[in-house]
Amino acid sequence: MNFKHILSVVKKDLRVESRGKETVNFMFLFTFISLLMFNFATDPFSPVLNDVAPGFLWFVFIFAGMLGLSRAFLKEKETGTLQGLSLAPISNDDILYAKIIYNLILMLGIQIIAFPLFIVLFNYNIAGSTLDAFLVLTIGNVGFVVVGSFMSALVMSARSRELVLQIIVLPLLLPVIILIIISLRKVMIDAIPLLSIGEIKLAASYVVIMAVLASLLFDYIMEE
Amino acid sequence: MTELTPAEVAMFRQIMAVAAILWTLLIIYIGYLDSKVRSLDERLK
Amino acid sequence: MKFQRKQAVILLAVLWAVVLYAMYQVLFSLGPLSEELLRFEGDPMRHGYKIFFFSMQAAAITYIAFAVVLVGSVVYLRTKNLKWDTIASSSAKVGIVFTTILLVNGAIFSNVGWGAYWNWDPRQTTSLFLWFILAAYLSLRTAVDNIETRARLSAVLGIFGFVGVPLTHISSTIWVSNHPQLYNTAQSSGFSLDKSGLTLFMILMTSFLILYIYMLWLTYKIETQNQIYQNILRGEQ
Amino acid sequence: MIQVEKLSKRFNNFTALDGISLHIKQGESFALLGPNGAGKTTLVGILSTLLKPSSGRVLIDSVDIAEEPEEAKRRIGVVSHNPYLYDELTAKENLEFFAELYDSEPDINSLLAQVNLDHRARDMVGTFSRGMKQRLSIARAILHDPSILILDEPTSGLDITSRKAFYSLIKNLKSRGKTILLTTHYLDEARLLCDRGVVLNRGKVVRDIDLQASEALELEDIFEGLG
Repeated sequence: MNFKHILSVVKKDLRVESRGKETVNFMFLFTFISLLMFNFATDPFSPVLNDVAPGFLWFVFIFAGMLGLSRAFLKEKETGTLQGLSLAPISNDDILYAKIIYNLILMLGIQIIAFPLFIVLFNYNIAGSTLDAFLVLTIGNVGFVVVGSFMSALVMSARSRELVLQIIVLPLLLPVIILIIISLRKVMIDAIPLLSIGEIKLAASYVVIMAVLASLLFDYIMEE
Repeated sequence: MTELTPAEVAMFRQIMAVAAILWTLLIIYIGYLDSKVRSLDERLK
Repeated sequence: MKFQRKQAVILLAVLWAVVLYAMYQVLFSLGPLSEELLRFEGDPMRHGYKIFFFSMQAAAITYIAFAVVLVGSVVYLRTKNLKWDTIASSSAKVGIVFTTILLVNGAIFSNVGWGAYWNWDPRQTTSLFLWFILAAYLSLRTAVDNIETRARLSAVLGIFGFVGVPLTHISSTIWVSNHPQLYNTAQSSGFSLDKSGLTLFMILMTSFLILYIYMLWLTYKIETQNQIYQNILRGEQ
Repeated sequence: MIQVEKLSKRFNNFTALDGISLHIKQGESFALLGPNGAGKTTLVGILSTLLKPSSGRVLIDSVDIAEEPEEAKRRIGVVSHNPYLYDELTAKENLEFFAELYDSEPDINSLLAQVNLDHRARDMVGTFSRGMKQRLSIARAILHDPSILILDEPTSGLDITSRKAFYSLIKNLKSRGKTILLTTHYLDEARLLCDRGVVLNRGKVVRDIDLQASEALELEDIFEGLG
C-alpha cells in the first residue's frame, strides 16, 4: 500500500481523462437522459413518485457507473499500457486501489451534479436530511466501484468484455443494491437519521468485505 | 388425510401435476447424461 | 463405469418415485397451519407454509453447489490442477439446472398456494440471486478461450460469488421483513415440524442430495472425457 | 548480470521454454535469435517479471525475481514493440509519471535531450511517429537508471532513419556499461549491437554464437537450418 504510487496513477488517469473527457461526458449525459426518462415514467405530482424516486435515483447511478467502469482497465489493456504498469515496481493492489479511487472520483462527480438535478427534475422534497441521502448514495457508489473495478480487471482478457462485465457485476451487487434502496427510502421518505438505519451499516460492511476480498484475489487476475 | 377443502385439493393436484412434469424432466436429463457418459466411454476405449 | 446402466436406471426410477411420493405426502397428508398462527381468515398461509419444503431444498442445494464451486476454485488456484477447475465448473452447471427446477417448482407452489408466482420468500429469492451469479460464472467461462486463463478467472469469480451467498441471504431476508404484506418468514418458521413433517423433509433432502451428487459426477465425467477426446484429436493432427 | 537456471514455461500442453540456462555478465550485450515461436518473447516476459516461470530460477544482479519482483523491476528497463506510453499525455508528463512509479527524480529535460525529443517535450505522444515513440520508450526504460536493458524486437516496424537513430542511442548506453539483452529477427542488428548471443528453437538453446568473430555467411546457415 504505497500511497505515492496510488496517487500518481490516479493523477495520471485523471489527466488522461481530462484530455479525452469522453467517459465523463458520456456518463453525465447518460445520467441526465435516464433521469429524464424516469421522470416521464411517473406523473411528477403523483404520490407514487415519492415511493419510486429513491429507486430511480440509485438505478441511474448503477447504469451510468457501468458505462464508466468498463473503461477503468479495458482502455489500459487495449493500449498495452497496463503491461507498462506491471513492469514498474508498483504492487498489483496499488493499481487496483488507484483504479477504484479514480472511478470513485468520476462517480462522485456525477453524483454531485445528478443529485440536485434529480431534486429539480422530480421537484422532490427529501423528508430526511439531504446530506444523509447523499451519504447513502456515496456508500452505494463505493461498493459499486470496488466490485466494478475488480470485475473490469477480471474480464479484461475475455471476449465481449463490456457485456460479460454487466452480467457479472449486477448479481454480485444485489445485496448492496437492495440495502441502499431500503436505506434511501428510509432517509428520503420516513426521514430516519442515517446512523439509526441498520441497513446502511450492513451495506457498508458488505463493501468492506468486498474490498478486502478484491485485494486478496487481485494478484490472481494480473498473473499472466 | 386431513380435512381439505375441495379448492385446496384442486390446488394441490395442480401442484403435483407440475411437480411431476418437472421432476420427470430432471430424471430424463440425468438419464441422458448417464447414457452420454457411457457412449463416450466406449468411444474412448 | 462403477455400476451398469441397469442399476443406474433403477436408481433414477426409485429417486423419481420417492421425490414425488414425498411431495404428495407433504401436500395431502400434512395438516394445515395451527389456527393461532394464522393472521387472518382465509390466510393463504394455511397451506402456504408448505412452500418451506421446496424453498428450503432450493436454498440448500444451491448453497451446496456453490460450496463445491468454491472448493474447486480455491484448490485450483493453489494447485493449478485443472481437474479442480472442472469440478467447479461441473458443479456450477449442475447448480444452475437444479436451481432452475427448484425455483420453478417453488414458483408454481406459491402461485397456486399464494396467488403470486413470486412471493419473495427469502430462500427462493436467495436461490434466484445465486442462479444469476452461477449464470454469470458460466457466461464468463464461455467468454474466455484460453483454458488456463479461463480456469484462473472463473476460480476468482467463484470465490467472489460464494462470499455473496450469505450476503444475499441476509439482504433478501431483510427485504422481506421490510415488506410485512409479503410472505413473512418469521411466521412461517413459527410452526414446529411434527415427526411426519420432519421425515418427509429428510426424505426430500436426501433424495435431492443424491441426485445432485450423481449429476455432478456425470457432468464431471463428461467434461474430462471431452478433454481426453480433444487431446487425442490434437494428438492425431 | 543475468543468470537463468533451467528455466521452463508450459502453457496447458505447449512447452514454450524447456530448461533454458544462460549467464550474461554485467556490461555484456547479448542477443536472443531464433524463428518466431522459439520462446524469445516468453523468456523476455519472464525476465521482465510479467510472466511466472513453470520451473527454474532467474537471478538479476543476484536478486531472485520470484522472491523480490519489485526489487528486480528496479534493475531492468524494458523496450518492446509496445512503447507503453499514454497518447493523451505529453512526452514530459509520460516520463514524470513513470519517474514517480520508479521513485526516482531523473532530469527529464536531459533525458529528452539524450533521445533528442527535447523540442517535443510539451507535445502529446499521440502526435508522435512510431520512431519517436520508440525513442521516448527508451527514455522511459532508462529513467530509473537500471543496470539491465531488455530490448524485445524494439525496431520492428521502424524505417531506416529511426532505426539508425535507435542504434546510436543503444550504442551510447552500451558505452555507459549497461547490460543489454536484445531479441531480434534482424541478424545484422544483432551483429551491430551485441558481442555474444544464442539461437533459440522450440524452447531450447540450439547454438551459442560469438557474434563478432564468425563470418556473415555461416550465420545465415545456422538460422536457415532451424525453420
